[in-house]
Amino acid sequence: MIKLILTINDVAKIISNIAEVIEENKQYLTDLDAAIGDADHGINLDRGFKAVKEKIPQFLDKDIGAILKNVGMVLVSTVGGASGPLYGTFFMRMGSIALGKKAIGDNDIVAMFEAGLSGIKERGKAQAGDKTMIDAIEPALNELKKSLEDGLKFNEALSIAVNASYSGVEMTKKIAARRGRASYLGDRSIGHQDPGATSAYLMIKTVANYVDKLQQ
Amino acid sequence: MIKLILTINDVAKIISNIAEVIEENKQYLTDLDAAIGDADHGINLDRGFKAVKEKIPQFLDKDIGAILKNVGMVLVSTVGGASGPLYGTFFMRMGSIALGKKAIGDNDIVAMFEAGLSGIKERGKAQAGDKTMIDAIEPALNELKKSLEDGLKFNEALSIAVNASYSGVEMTKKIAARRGRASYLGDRSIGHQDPGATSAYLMIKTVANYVDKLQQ
Amino acid sequence: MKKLINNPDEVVKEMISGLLYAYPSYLRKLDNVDVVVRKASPIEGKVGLVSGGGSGHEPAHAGYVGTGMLDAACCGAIFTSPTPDQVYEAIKAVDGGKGVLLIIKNYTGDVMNFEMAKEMAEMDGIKVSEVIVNDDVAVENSTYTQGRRGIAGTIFVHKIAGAKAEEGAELEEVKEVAERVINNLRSMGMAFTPCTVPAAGKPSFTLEENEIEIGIGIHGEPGTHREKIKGAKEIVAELMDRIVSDLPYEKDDEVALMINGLGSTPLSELFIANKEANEYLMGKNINVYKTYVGEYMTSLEMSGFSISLLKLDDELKSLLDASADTPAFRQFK
Amino acid sequence: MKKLINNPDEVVKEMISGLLYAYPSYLRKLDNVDVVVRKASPIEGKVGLVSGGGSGHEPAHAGYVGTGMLDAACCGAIFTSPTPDQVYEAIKAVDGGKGVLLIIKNYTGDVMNFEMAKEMAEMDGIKVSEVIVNDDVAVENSTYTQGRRGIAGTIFVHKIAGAKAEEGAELEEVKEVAERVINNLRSMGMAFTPCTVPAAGKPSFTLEENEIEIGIGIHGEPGTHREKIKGAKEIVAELMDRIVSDLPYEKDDEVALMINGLGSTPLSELFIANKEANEYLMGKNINVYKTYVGEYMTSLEMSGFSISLLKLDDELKSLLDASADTPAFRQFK
Ligand SMILES: Nc1ncnc2c1ncn2[C@@H]1O[C@H](COP(=O)(O)OP(=O)(O)O)[C@@H](O)[C@H]1O
Ligand SMILES: Nc1ncnc2c1ncn2[C@@H]1O[C@H](COP(=O)(O)OP(=O)(O)O)[C@@H](O)[C@H]1O
Ligand SMILES: [Mg+2]
Ligand SMILES: [Mg+2]
Ligand SMILES: [Mg+2]
Ligand SMILES: [Mg+2]
Repeated sequence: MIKLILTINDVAKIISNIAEVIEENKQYLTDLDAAIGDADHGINLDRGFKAVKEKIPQFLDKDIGAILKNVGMVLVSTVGGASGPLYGTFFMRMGSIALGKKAIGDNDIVAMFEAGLSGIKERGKAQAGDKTMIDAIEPALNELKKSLEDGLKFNEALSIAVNASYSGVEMTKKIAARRGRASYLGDRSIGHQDPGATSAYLMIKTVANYVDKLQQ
Repeated sequence: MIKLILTINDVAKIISNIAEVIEENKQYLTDLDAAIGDADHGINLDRGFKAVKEKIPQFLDKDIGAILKNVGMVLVSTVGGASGPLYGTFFMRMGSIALGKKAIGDNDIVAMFEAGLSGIKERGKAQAGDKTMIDAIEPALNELKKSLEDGLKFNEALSIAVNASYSGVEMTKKIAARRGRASYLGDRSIGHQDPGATSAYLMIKTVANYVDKLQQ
Repeated sequence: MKKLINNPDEVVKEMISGLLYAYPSYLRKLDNVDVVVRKASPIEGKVGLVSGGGSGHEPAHAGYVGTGMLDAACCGAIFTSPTPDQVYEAIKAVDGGKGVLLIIKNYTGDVMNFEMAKEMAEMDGIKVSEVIVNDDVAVENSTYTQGRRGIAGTIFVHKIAGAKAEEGAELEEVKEVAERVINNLRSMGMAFTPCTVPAAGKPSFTLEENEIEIGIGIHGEPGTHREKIKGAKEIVAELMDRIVSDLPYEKDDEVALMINGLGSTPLSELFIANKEANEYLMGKNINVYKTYVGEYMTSLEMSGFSISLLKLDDELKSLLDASADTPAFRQFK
Repeated sequence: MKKLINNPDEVVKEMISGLLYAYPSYLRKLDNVDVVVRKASPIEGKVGLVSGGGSGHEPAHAGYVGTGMLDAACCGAIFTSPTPDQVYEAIKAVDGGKGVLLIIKNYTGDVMNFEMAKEMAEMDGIKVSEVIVNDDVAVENSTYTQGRRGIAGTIFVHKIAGAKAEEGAELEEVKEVAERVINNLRSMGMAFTPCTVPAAGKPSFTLEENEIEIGIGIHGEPGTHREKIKGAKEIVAELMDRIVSDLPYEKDDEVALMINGLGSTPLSELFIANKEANEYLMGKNINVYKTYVGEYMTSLEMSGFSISLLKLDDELKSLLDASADTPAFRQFK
């Protein structure tokens, strides 16, 4: 079985794909945020990923770790709100795992994913079930690890992870928010889908789509 | 031919009829004012005539002149806006002609009407054709005098005056305002009926209705 | 109609009551009339300044009663001139022996009611003068019409005449400086959305979602014309073109600028308009000496704004800079 | 969407530019970041006060930068917390050697971004403390949640901590008094109509013509529940019941009261609410020491208001009374 290898170019391409997906979903994410937040999640992320896209060419001579760290820093300094420091931390932590690397493989990716998630948890002090982006990330990571242990190909494992992430997003509709702006609504937040979980799902799906093309 | 005689009681009744008519037309007059003014003419007059109605019983031991002067003063001190001083002056001037009288006849009424109108013209410096209450009052007065000279009964003459007043109101739709708030609109005021002319017409008609019942 | 009120007919009374709760050290109310005066009125040896008009323009005018501005504000019903007896009581309450100046906005109703009061007070032997503010260039000024309206520029008259009176000037001097302000003052406004008089219960006009009204007054009266909505820069330029050419304001003139919110335009947007106004004036080499941005004379919850420009000379500058301490206008040298 | 803007993406930049045109003697802007600081920053020997948050709440917070209040305000995108580098630059610009206090409203985003900046500044050796304002009683305070939000009561923190810092107090002392304010501060708001974020282009929620939203935040976030519209007296009583019982405020307490307009509620209506609030407190024998009525922390053009109550002790009273001179808050002893 061919192991997955992502080069600097792959990483750059994935990031710019994410930027496009965020742009396409800007209004959708903002509408979700309007229902239980302050109607800016799509606007925030789009502002951030536009800045990232602009800066990406400057990072291409660096290693993958440095690229991701820079992406995180750009997000932190352009997104603001809750999602800025959280996604920023996510990318910076992923970067710290990949520091010095010009290519990354299955194990690296899992480790990076893991480090990113714990960064989010530390920064935001939220847990799965609090109706946040964690509800889309943690199940995806768990399924990814399990499927790889079961011997699945990375793209197959990732596709299962995407499904888990999607279920996580769906699950956020059923629960009340306990962190972030939506928590002020208490039980009134039930019935609404979390915007941050949705954006996290979209990003994971974008990675999966790219990997899928690479591995098929 | 029986000449018309109005007693203190008649005058009081007419004033309270006018108050009722204004109340009924409060919204209508305000709507007319909304189109070319500031949406308060009906509200203003209704506030004034409500106050008048409340105070009328206190004046009943006085003569007709004193009653009308008091009505004018109440209007001046409760209506505000442009119509307050104008209608207030109208009633006060009518009162000054009827001072000391316990009953008034045809000639008194014409003289009072005349004095009231010149009061309005002095106070507001407007002329017929400026799209104001004058356009409903002056034609009515002219027709009243003419019809009485022609030997008509007072109620008949007054009914002709009411028609002239109505035509005056209709005419205000065709001209641009040159006095009052509507004048700021310039030609944009054309096509709209003047609220003050309308209220003046309503008052004249109320007098005519009362006189008609009395004389028939 | 969604309003934070109890009863449309009690709006003015209850508003004054809330105003007095907020500013007990600045203001008191006269008995039986809706007139708000300086706590210490009458002030011996100072010309008294009386203004007012319909309510619904808050903080105008009661918010400007205080040191260095007005001595009394007469509060009419919403958008309706106060009555002569209100103004008469105000004159009597603030006359400190040096006479009283009436600052009247040029509306038929205001002029008639204030002038009736002036006649009444003069019969009592009080010296009363008046000035009529007519800064709104949206309205044509011709002898056949009512003349231009008075709008937000009036605050400059309050400020500068108020400073002059505070210095102890005579009635004629205060009147002269007020007239100088009026002669050098021009304004114009526009609206995005109408306002609703509480007692009327519905908006005084309607605008389409992409329409704006240019040359709006402060009473929900329609303006001069309607246009498709456009950007802040274009809107400011349209108003400024009219204002600047009217006086005209010229190269190297020094001016005070006011960007006045009509009610529900956010302060952030007024600042954007201020940026455009400053840059417009720079382009004409007209120097902005001082800028005021905020809600100075509103039209209930109307969305929109007006621009006022006052050409300054040395005396006007120093009077404009003088300290003032009122509920709504505070400035310290 | 009808707004007095040029471009939804340039609102914050252009607003700051208009702010600087209006207040050149009070404010300057830091290079490359949307941070407004006192003209004379850093002030030697004075603790620096930094606040900020999303824009759209004008005059908060840049309007409170000046003598006796803030040293810097970080302006985020509309309704979006500023980023750590903005706050970091602000801290560096206002540190006069005595350290810097961050006044943060309790929102996940604000807290995370300000704390990241704090860590960055501390690595530079700057002493930084923070207080988190959480006055909104509409939101339940439990360890399982985010805790209460910070809303308009924050202005009292700016005012009182600002006065303490102006006196030359140490960072710990300024922080202590700020925390005392926060501990004695409760607020709650309601809305009649929503607001529209320029970049979103449509209202963040909708309300029926006869519906009001109770417990609204300042970002167009929905409140705790909806009700049929009712009179000012009933609305004030509903908010007050929640506020007063929360601390609780008790008989013979002395309080400062703020009636804060959220954007398009006319000042006249805020005064009516103020009348009701004063009379409510009288009924409970709670003494109003000082009242503030106006637009202190808005939510774009939202229609509605909030009430804030601060229980005072002798020191808080004297700090509240101290002079302040900022674009949006001026008060002189
Ligand atoms: N403490 C937290 N931990 C993890 N995610 C969070 C936390 N708080 C908020 N979020 C996520 O952030 C999203 C909102 O982001 P955004 O709208 O950009 O920021 P803001 O709430 O400041 O406007 C939420 O939908 C949620 O998924
Ligand atoms: N100078 C004037 N002379 C005569 N009538 C006038 C004059 N100015 C205004 N009016 C009348 O007053 C009416 C408006 O009254 P009203 O709405 O109560 O006062 P305001 O215009 O102050 O709101 C106009 O429709 C017009 O008929
Ligand atoms: Mg959000
Ligand atoms: Mg009218
Ligand atoms: Mg009127
Ligand atoms: Mg936000």
